[in-house]
Amino acid sequence: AKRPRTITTTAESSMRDAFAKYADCLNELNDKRERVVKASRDITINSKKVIFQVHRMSKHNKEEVLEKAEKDLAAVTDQYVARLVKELGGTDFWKLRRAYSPGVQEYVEAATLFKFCKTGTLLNLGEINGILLPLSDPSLDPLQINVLDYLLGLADLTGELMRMAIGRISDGELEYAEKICRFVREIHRELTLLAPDMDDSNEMKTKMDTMLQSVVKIENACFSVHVRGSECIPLLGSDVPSYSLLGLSDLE
Amino acid sequence: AKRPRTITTTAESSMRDAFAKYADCLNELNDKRERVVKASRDITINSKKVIFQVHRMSKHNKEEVLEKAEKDLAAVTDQYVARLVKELGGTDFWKLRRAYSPGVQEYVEAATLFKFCKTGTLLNLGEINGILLPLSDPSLDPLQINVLDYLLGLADLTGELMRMAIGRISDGELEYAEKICRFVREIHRELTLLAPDMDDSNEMKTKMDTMLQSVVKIENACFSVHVRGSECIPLLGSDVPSYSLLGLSDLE
Amino acid sequence: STLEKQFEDFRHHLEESESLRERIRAVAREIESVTRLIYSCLLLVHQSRPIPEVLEKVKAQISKLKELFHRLAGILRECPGQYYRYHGDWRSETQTVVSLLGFMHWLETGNLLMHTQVEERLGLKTSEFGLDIEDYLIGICFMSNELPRYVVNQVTAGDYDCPRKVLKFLTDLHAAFRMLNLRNDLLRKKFDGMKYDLRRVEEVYYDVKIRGLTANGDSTRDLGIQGQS
Amino acid sequence: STLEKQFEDFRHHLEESESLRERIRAVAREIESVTRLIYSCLLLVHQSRPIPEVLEKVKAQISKLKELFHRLAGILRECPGQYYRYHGDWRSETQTVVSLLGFMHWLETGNLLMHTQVEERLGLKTSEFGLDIEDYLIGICFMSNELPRYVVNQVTAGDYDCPRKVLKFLTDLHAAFRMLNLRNDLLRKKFDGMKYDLRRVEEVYYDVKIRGLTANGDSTRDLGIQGQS
Amino acid sequence: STLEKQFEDFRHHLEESESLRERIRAVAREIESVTRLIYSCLLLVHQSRPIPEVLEKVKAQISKLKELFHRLAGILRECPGQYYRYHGDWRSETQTVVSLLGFMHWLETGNLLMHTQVEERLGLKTSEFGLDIEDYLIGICFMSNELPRYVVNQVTAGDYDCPRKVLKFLTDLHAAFRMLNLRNDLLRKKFDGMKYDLRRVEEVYYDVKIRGLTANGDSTRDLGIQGQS
Amino acid sequence: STLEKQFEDFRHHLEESESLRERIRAVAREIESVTRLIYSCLLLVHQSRPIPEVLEKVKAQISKLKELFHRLAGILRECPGQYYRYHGDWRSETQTVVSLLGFMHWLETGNLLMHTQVEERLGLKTSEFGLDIEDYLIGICFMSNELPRYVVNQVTAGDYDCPRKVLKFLTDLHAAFRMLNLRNDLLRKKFDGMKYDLRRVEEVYYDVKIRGLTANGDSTRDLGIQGQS
Amino acid sequence: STLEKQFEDFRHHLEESESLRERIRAVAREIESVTRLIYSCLLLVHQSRPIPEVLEKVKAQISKLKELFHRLAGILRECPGQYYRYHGDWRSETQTVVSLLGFMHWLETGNLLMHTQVEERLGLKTSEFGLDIEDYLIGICFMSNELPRYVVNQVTAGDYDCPRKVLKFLTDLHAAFRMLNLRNDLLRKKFDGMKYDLRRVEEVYYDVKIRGLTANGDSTRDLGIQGQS
Amino acid sequence: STLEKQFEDFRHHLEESESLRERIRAVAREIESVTRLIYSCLLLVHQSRPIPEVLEKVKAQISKLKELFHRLAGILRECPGQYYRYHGDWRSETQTVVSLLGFMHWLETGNLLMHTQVEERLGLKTSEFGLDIEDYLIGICFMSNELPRYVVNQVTAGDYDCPRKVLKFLTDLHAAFRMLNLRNDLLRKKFDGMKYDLRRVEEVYYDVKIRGLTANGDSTRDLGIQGQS
Ligand SMILES: [Mn+2]
Ligand SMILES: [Mn+2]
Repeated sequence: AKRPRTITTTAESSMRDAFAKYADCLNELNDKRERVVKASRDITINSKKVIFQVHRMSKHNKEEVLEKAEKDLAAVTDQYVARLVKELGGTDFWKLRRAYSPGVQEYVEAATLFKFCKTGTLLNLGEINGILLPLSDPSLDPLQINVLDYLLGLADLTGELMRMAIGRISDGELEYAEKICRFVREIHRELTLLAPDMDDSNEMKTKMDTMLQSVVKIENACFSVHVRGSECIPLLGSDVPSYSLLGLSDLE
Repeated sequence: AKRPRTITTTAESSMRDAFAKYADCLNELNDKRERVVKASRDITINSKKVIFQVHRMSKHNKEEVLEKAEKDLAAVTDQYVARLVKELGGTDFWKLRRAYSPGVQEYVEAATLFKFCKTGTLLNLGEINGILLPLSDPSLDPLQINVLDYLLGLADLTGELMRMAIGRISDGELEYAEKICRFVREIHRELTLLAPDMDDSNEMKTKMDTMLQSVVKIENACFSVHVRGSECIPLLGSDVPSYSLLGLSDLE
Repeated sequence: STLEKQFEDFRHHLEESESLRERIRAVAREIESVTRLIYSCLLLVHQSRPIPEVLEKVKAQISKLKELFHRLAGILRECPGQYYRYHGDWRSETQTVVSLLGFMHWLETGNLLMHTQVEERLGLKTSEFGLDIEDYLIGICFMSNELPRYVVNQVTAGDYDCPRKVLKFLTDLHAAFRMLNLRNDLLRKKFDGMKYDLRRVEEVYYDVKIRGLTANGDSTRDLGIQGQS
Repeated sequence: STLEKQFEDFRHHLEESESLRERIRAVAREIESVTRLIYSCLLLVHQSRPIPEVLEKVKAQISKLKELFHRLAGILRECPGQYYRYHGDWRSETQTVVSLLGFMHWLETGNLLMHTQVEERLGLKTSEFGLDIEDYLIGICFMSNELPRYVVNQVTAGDYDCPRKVLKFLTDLHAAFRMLNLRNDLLRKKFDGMKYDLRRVEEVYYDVKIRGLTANGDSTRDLGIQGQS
Repeated sequence: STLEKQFEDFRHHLEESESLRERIRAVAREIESVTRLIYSCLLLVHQSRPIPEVLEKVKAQISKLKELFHRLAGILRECPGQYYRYHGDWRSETQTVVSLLGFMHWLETGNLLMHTQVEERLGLKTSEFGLDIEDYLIGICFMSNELPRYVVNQVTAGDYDCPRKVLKFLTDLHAAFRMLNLRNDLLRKKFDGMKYDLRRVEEVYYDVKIRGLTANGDSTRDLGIQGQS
Repeated sequence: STLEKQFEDFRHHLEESESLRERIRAVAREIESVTRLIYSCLLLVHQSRPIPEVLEKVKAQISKLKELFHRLAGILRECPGQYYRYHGDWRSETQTVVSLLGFMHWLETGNLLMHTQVEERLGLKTSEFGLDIEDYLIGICFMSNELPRYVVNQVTAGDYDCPRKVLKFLTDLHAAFRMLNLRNDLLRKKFDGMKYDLRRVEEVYYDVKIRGLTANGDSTRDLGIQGQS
Repeated sequence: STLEKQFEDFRHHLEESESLRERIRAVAREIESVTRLIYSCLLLVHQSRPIPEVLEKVKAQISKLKELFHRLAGILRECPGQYYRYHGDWRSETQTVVSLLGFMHWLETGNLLMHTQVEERLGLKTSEFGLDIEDYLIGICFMSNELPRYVVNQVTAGDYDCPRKVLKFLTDLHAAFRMLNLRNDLLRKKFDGMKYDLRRVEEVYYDVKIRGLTANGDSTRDLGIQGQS
Repeated sequence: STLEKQFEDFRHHLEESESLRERIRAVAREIESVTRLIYSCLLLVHQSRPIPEVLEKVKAQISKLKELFHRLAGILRECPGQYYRYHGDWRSETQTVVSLLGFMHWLETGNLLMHTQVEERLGLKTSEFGLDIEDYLIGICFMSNELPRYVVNQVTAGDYDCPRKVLKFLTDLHAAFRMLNLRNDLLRKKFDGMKYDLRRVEEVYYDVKIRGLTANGDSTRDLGIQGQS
């Protein structure tokens, strides 16, 4: 055969050149996506550890537990979030958002949970992004967590706070539980206004349902303590201090 | 407060010791699972690249394309599968199967596709496992791909072979396409017998449906070439060579 | 052909695996059946039947369990390294076994039955067939679910010291669980549930305490939970 | 409070984002409307209307498209770095645009319209608002879907040289696509579809060839469709 | 042809079967309507209306039910051996009937309505159209679901002896069910639900007991559940 | 041609219909936005903010709603007889409106807001644009879902008389709904949910009652539900 | 009470609405039954039975359809302004009716059956009960789905002129539909399907043409397709 | 007590029923296993293996099937009148059996295997254990699904007369099914699928016909479907 196909026309060869370029672009993007996914998974798993650490808090060991949590959280930031920042370096953050969003949400969850337990306040998006700023190469756009991932992380936070509240009541810290209740209600109320405006509101809608359940669980727990504490017991009179209930310090 | 809780009973402290041990076990397992998932993802993405490389084959460049594919496949084996083997090192392979199964299936898909294109035969499970053997630390149980992952990978192979068959017909290699057709039919027939016996037969059931569609697509393509090639054209007589049809060598 | 030969081998392999699984399932069904019997007996403690009497009735069943786990281990010895391949076929039954053994042990001693102790009782210690740690932990969570009910019924029956003891136990258990880092899986869900058990027991403790019902008499005598100040 | 303040800010942000998206969607709808018109015109080539005449009718619309993409770029300039946040709102329309421009270019020149050429025609070149490569590639796949139909109708109308030309083009295009490594996504699915387009064109080429209908000379000149026997 | 002949036969067969099913469904719908009325009446016991008054209002409906089951039996007599073919078309309604009759009987006598008693009341005894045992058991489970609510409302209304009685009944019922070896089906699921009813009633009994609200002052003595007033 | 003429007419028809629908949806979106604001205000009652204060904040929004429904009525007046053609485009928003108005009215008066009252408040009375009855009923069901949470939070805040009042209201409402013969549709499903609200409120009332927390000290006497202040 | 009064009214309202719906559905079921018969007959054209003979058999059924639509109109006259409330209960049957009438008309005349013609044939013209335009259009799309099969079978049976006629008709119909601005709904989806019908008919025309099977006998005269020598 | 007595009886009843079901399922599993073997043999006809050879291989399995159905009938004889109670446990396997027997019969004779013939082959004729008509019909639908693939492969193997014969068969079968008035159930769905099989076979026949590939050279004459050899 004369193999005429080896003599390619200009159009054909320029097409091949162009597609070689496209192939490079796609390969590069896919490889980067893969690295970002991995970084995100690392952030997730380590943020979860921070959350569990915070849950180890009880009436008597608050400082030490939170101190360790703070260190762990800093390690997540410096080690894993920093790697995500490096992997993303310079890309359009929105392009690969689905690849890193789960990790970032979990990080927000961990950071805000820690902050609330430490100070009783909400860690703002601006504050988180302030922490991330030094991680970025100054010559590139710094990675900034977007509002959506922040809010999605916040939605998950309420679930952790619910667990925290139930635990606090068990520990006799009723007022702490009530503080959580107020805080979670506030977040729920604010998110009720925001949720339908979010870019992909379905994911948030599911989380809102779970959140309402969390609020109700906390409220029911507070109700339960309250009615018990208010019970009038004619037999005994009122010499029993009715509100210091449920402290376990006198268990033994 | 007298903080009596710091004086723990024996039972309590032994419980704490035991749970510290449990915590270590769980942490270790989770970390390992995470590493295995990552290794599996790497195998997947690189096996896919091998598959695309094989698809670059055409009538005129078979040797060079397959040579490159062979090298790429060897790289996947030596680099990524070897890492999976290392990460798994010594664990019960079934325990973490769900973490690495996707990668192994894709690897099977790539290896068997390459082998079929090179020799026209099916790469056996024993042969693949033979390739993996040297990757393992001789002191540990070697990683052996199990029958299930092999069969699941084989099921996906038929999809790639369908694409290959359509391409071969376009390239005028009708007999190659018919060879694929026979091969895929054979696999389909064998798997029809095996599929319901597999450990989790639902995953396989879905793949069987897709596989039957692939078989039918190849058969329809062969049918189409056949009826065209057999058409009797009374106007022209039979001086047109009716079976060398569709070769593109004379396009220009 | 080699192709046919290979698939023929696979068929043998899968059929053997299937028959193995069938045998495992048969044993698991028997285990399930025994645990139902045990649970039926243990339920009597909610009706304030004396603990020793209840435990006595149950103990015969334990040796049956041991025997069944022995058979399970025997079957799995036929396919070394595939413990986790078939794990799903007996794990929920095993979790129930753990919860029952744990409950019995607690009724008897007031302490937590350890992982190694479960293995001992089921005769798993020596063989390579062990008890998965997550199964153990989930079983312990199931056990914890039984405690609020027990406390309520004990108080109803006049045992006012019970809440304190259970509360102490559950508080320690909960604290121990908090040492674990869990994934979002069944174990985490079950552990979350333990918080509610703890709260319910506290409420009962409070009810009893606020009425001064713990003050009088040593109700500790007629109970199986001893050795705890 | 700061908490309320923050959420107030978020609300502003989300509302602005929503209104931006609304404006993008409005433009996208207009693009869609223009592409429908263009497509309606281009369909006439299947009825063998002369290509120059058809293209002439279409060209007025191209400047409209350019204008619309200019507006899109303008909107996106308001939110730098968020191109991909809103990408989903115009990408399928853009893919259609690519397929139509590509088809027109091919009708005119017989060549593939390159990525940079599309950007040029839509006036995207200078701004930071570019054409996503995957969108370009998917658009090209859509274009390929139109070719078998075109060939069939051309042959019906007596243009027997058309299959050869299309086959050559499509073979080269397919070979070029094979250079890419794709994920299991829309692009891969569309590319798989291209194989079938190629096969269909080959079949037509074969039909024509086996009947010796390509024999008579330079059908390359009389593009457009004239009287048939 | 034989083919046509065969399908002609099939058509007759399918049409007859369809019309039979339609008639069965019509009766089932009427049964459903009557059970809604009965349930509406029975709900009044939660508002502490006197039981005899409530039952009086309901009784007129029972004869309607009997009449409807008589019609059902009549229809099924037309297709002997096919009871279970159409069973699905009336079984959920029948389960509701069992639950209502069972609840009424319990309100009146404090006892469980037996399977044969249900058949009697529905006039099924003599005919070959009987009450499926699983339907009976599921109906009884539904009845049990109503009890916790009843107890809560009775205590609210000042009837402090109610929990003890209900607890006794439910404990016995639960123990009886435990004798059965249930498959993993609807019945098993419903029975598992009964555990929660039992637990809730235990809790109410606990609440009443710990506050010394049981009828005869010296509440600590008459533990256990003895002869019911 | 007549064919072209016909499709030309259709085009006009479809475009008009589409633009009408677009306008309806725009209003519906605004309604949704207002209801969201109202809802987030009303949530404050769970935090025991004084009802008059909360209602005061909300009232400004009601006139906005009225205005929006006026616009809706205006649009629908353009297409007489087609109320139900576009009904799906605003019905879920309307149901939410009903639930919010109903909740506010109940907070203020303790009574159910009637269908005609809703129409009045939304200014629908005079026009031929009315409130669909099923929408009203579904809205009322949604309102009922809010009550258990409200009761719980009121008791926590020390209002021990609230459960009794809510229970009375919900029992009556539930009984009224029972009069309806509902199909197996959304309304039926929502109504079935009301049962759980009722049960929860009963439980809260029980909790309060058994602890002697009802308003006038001598709680054992005034059992049952009597005339409401 | 007013509450009871209101719900009493609702009950009447819902029951009336339900019974109306039931009657509509009964008619719709009968329409469905008639369309099945008609479709069965029309299928014979695929086996090359003479068209007049086939149409003759069908015509008796048309008057039945007319009668049924008369009854439907009668029912809807009872609830003025609520056509669209119950529309969903008969619309899919009506679409089928349109498709069958349209196919018959096309077989007879080669032309499209107009919207007004459908109304005439169903006797809807005079009453206020009309044929919804979208239902008409969807029905026409269904009709188009039948054409490729018809063409294939006609060619198999030796009618080589059929593809040309059908292609002309379908091209025009498709062009007419293109004038409409469709929303993303069922109609749009069905119309998108028409493209495949068109493509298939083009292919059959191609097959016939390339084999020179149209050459003999100028069947071109008695047809609507001109301008092609 | 009577309660215990009753539940004791229930236990017996449920256990017997369960063991019966277990035995039925064991047989059904064996049937499934045999049908899988048969199916994998029959797949060889797509590879143009000679039909007699293929059928020969299969025939040994048929007697196994017969034996298994004999066992099934034996089990069901133990519980007269409860055929339909356990029907669900073997029906899908039976449908597969029908489809395979039907396909074999058609390969051998070109005719439809009748309902009575299936009963004969499975030895069901004499006993009171028959073949449910819907199972037969569904099985026949499954068989029809195999035909398009068979036709395609036969033509590829050079048997150009096959499409005509299959088309004739399938057209008749489809027409026969059309006589039935099907409910909206599985059978209806499967039958709707048959339409696509018919359409596909028509297309294959068309492809063969238009290329003049039918058996007897002068293909233009014997159009239409005539008597089959
Ligand atoms: Mn979380
Ligand atoms: Mn693949």
